[in-house]
Amino acid sequence: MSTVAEALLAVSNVETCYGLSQVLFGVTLAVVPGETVTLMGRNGMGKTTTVRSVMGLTPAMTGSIRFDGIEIRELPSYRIAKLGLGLVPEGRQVFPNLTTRENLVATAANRRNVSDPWTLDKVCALFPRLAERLMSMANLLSGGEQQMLAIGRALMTNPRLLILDEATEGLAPLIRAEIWQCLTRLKAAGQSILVIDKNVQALIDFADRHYVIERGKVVWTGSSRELAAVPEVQHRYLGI
Amino acid sequence: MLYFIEQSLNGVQLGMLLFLLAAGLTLIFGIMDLVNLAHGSLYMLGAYFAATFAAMTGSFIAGALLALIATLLVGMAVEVIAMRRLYGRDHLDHVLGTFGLILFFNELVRLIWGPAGMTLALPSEMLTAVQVLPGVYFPLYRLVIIVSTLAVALLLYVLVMRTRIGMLIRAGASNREMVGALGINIKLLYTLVFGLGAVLAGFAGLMQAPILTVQIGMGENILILAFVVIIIGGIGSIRGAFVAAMLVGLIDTVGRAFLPDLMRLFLSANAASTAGPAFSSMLIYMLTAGILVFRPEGLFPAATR
Amino acid sequence: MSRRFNTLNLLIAGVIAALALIPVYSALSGYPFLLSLFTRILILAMAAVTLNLIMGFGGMVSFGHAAYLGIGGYAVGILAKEGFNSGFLQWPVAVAASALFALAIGALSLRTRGVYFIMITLAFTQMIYYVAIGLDRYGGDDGMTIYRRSQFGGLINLSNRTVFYYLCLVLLLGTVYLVYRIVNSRFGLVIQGSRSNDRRMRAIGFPPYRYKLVCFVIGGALCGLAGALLANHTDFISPALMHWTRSGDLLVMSVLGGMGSVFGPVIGAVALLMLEETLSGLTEYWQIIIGPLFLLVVLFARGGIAGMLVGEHRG
Amino acid sequence: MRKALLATAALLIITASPAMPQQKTIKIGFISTFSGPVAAIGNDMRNSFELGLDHNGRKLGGLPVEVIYEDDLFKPEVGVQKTQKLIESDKVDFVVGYIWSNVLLASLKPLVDSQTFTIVTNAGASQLAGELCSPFVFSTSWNNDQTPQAVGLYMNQKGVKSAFLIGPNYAAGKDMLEGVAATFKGQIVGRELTRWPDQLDFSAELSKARAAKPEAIFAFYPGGAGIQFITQYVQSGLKGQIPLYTAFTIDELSLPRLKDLALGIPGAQEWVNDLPNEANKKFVADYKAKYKSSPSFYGAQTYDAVGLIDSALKAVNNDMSKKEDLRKALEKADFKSVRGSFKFGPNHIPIQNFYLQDVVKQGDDYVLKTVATIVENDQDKHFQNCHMK
Repeated sequence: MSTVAEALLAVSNVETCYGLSQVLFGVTLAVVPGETVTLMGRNGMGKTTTVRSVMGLTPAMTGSIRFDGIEIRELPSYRIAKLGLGLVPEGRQVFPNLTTRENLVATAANRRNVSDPWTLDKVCALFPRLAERLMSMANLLSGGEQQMLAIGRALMTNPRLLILDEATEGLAPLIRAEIWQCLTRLKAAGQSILVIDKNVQALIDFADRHYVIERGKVVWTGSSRELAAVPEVQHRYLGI
Repeated sequence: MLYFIEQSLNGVQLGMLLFLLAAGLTLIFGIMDLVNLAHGSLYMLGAYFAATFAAMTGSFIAGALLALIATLLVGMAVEVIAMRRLYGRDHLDHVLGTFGLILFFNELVRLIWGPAGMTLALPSEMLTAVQVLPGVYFPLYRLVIIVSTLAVALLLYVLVMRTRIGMLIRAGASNREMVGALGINIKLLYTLVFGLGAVLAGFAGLMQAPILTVQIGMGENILILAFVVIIIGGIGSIRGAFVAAMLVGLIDTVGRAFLPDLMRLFLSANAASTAGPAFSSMLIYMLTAGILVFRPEGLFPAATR
Repeated sequence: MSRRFNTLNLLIAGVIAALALIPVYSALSGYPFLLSLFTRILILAMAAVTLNLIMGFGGMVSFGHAAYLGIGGYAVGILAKEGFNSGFLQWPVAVAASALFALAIGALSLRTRGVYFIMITLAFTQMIYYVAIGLDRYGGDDGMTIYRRSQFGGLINLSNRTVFYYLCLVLLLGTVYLVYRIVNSRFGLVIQGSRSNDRRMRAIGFPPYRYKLVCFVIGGALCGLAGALLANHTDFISPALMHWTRSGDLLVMSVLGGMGSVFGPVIGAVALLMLEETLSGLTEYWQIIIGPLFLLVVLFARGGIAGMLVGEHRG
Repeated sequence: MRKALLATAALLIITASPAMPQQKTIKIGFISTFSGPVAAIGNDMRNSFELGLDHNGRKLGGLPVEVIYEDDLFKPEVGVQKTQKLIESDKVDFVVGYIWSNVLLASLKPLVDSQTFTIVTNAGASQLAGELCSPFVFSTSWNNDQTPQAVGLYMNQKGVKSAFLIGPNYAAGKDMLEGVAATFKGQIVGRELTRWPDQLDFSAELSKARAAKPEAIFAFYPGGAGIQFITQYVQSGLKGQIPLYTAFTIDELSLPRLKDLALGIPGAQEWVNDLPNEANKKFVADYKAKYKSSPSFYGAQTYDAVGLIDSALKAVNNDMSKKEDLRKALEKADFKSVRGSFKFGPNHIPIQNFYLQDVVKQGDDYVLKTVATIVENDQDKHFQNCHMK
């Protein structure tokens, strides 16, 4: 477990409720700059709730969430995003009434004036299929294209940590492979990523460290190699 | 025939005024799903500010600009103090809350400017008629209203369709939470949108001030027409508001001009003059009911929801 | 449970007792204006109760309920002008005309949803408002004086202010009781059911459109009766009876009183109109206080006065 | 439990206002319009009434006076409500005022039913002079169609052959257009009634007038509406082409804002500020001294009401209960009117002269001047259908 000090994102025993029903019962995880971490678990275990708590969409009740050393649990989601968290939400949620180009440009920003910021061309280079669809309305894009658009839109804010919630959910295998390929290229470029997904095998090849969550608590954590060596964890918590 | 053209021009001028009001209303409703009855009060305030500042500075233009700024500030203040708490509530709460605001603003204006009302004198060069076509005279000032409103309509179109603020406004309309999660202060954006709506209403008020007297409650009748326009046009659609505003403006004015003569065929002179204008007003509400029955979401239902 | 209901029932009993004593009090204190003020309160309370049947229980926010006050009033006024002064004819015509108008606009309006419904009811009321303005024979925009109140052949003498007051009180309580019975009948339960979940109601076999329309017509018809009373009270009718701000007042009375309870709007009407009377006595600018008050009621008093007392708010 | 008792108690307290103390003053209820574009008329009437009381030592018939001013907000339904309040709640001895015919007609029933003596200082509804005349209601102004009839006579004298009539669609508006049509010999090529009071945009009607190509236009728009009409009349370029005749539109209240727009537009009136009698000179001079502006006919008619009430009260030495004697005293009307001679017809409507007035520029301010007397001792033509003979 890397020490909390130089972690980019440090979540410690966070509890979150929807109205009266509690979902998270003390989640703790961390992401070190440049590292790719995954958060795995069966449906309804609190994966998306964890993301929503980190992004301030469903504020956590207790516990601490620190990003780059700053406590962000109480901040509104736009202030959290400004600090450098790029969200690719579950269900993609592109803006249907804007064109693809507008989706990318509308919320783009280079708040920490990074030397080589993301531009329209760089995103199109990463996702060539988007290049041809720049002028069409987002709701006319296919599922895969919308997923790429959602990722591109997050990248255009030049985030320090990219969070992908079920980024390959419901996509055809060919498209899914293309997405993994792009993510690998991002990882190679040094982008720190937190991925929430289900296909364990792809994640083992791709990510550095993993957290497994069960009924709102982290029940296992370790490197890819350690995860590969414990099939019973995969079976018991991930239903493989 | 020339007479018909002259009346249609009058109709277009009323349509322009209605568009200014309706654009503000449909923008606020489309983006923030907020029914704002106090929109008429902002129209009234625009007129009062213009009359006051024009008197102070002695120039119509300066008065108008200062009035727009003042209306913007008032609009944003109203959003922060009152409207912000109404988001997400059901429409009955909006209707009642903003109905209370109408009473408040009417009384506030009476307290500040007194009950008598004001007039906004036009600069002397505006006091002539222009021969638009051979034999067709049209007051210059009304042409100024048509032209300036077209300019505002263009500006609004460019703002919403071509600028980043416009993209954010449309994005906010379809997924407010997501815009926030991408680093945009959506609360501030809403204050700006409400302020923009207020400016549009204020502009309509100050443009209409020289033709009508500036008085308390002047916004209320025109407000109902503006609501009719956004309902016919389809809530949230600025294009719909423009088309519907022209439609309503023409029907009301042409109706008011020709119906009394039409009715004179089978009614006495006095009865016709009473029934004529009343019937032309009714025409608009029949049109509204008719359209809503067949297109329950208006002519151009906004695609966002 | 019993403690909370006890409070509201006690307030209802208190209000009814107070209203019953008003004529006595007004005669003793030599202040006749009080009697005509409270007669108007009773009539408008009746209108608010009928609106609450449609809105509070039926979930249909009609922003044009004052149309029926106008139609009821004009029915009495027009018949009086044409020489028919008998109340036995005027009042049934007032109720029937209102019911017909409610049926016509209800059938059309109920095809729309949400804010479109609010706006289309407003549009229809503006339409009948301009019809009234167009009626040159009945005074058009200037309105028309009614020289003889509805005659009931010596049975009830409406010109006697006290008799008229108690008639209004009886009719108000009758309306409240009728609405109470409707709301708690099977028909009422279907209406309330379709308010919360239209699809669910259709799924179990009830056509909510038809039930809602019947409820809309009943509300309109009863309010027509209130319109007839109002015309007799003011001896004068004008299009202003159905101006859209009158519909707004009825909405406020319903919400202020508490939409959840049948008697709520009566409390709302008494509270609002008493407040208006006392405030306008204090300052000429009383609307500066009433305006923001509506906003506060909407923001904080969710259940209205009745709601607060029953503790629905704290529930 | 506690909360319920509290609410009921509060209800009773609100209604427990003190009973009216009976002290000996003359209570006057004054109904006029103090808001909207016509507020200037209401203020002129109030100023003149106060000036009349000042000239009378704030007394009527030797008793101190209490005046309650009520704003009818320009609406008949509000006017009737305020009238009922003055009669039942304030229990006034006299009701004075009423600018608008429609507000007066709406308020007539409560006034007559309660047998309250009323002095109408402007509204000239024909019904008041005819079938609805009442022993308790007196007018110090005129009947609506007397003035336009004078304008019709004047247009005949000027040899106008055809005219287009425009006016607001309410009781007085229709009476005015009827009045001109009654005496005007030429052909009426058009008659337009505009929605009142909210429609102040006359572009449609002015275009129609231009299309009809009449020799003259007659218009009646009181107060702020008059300013709007004349401004738009000039704006549409009609001023040079078709002459305009008016009644009750150009007066001392609208003149300061119309300025040279009003030049060359004649009108008729039963009172003009330069009438050569003592009472008028004192009224106009003191009014200008106190209020820094000149009074209009609305004010003059209201000022006369003070003299009328004072003379009647003195005749019955303030005994309000003798209604019959008070009525006879009011009918005698022996007070010095600003119009010079003043006498009532059997229907309590004055019989008086009508003068032609024109706008003249004196230095840099604009004044109304009496040019000629159009008709003398003119009586309204409705008095036959009044039951009082």
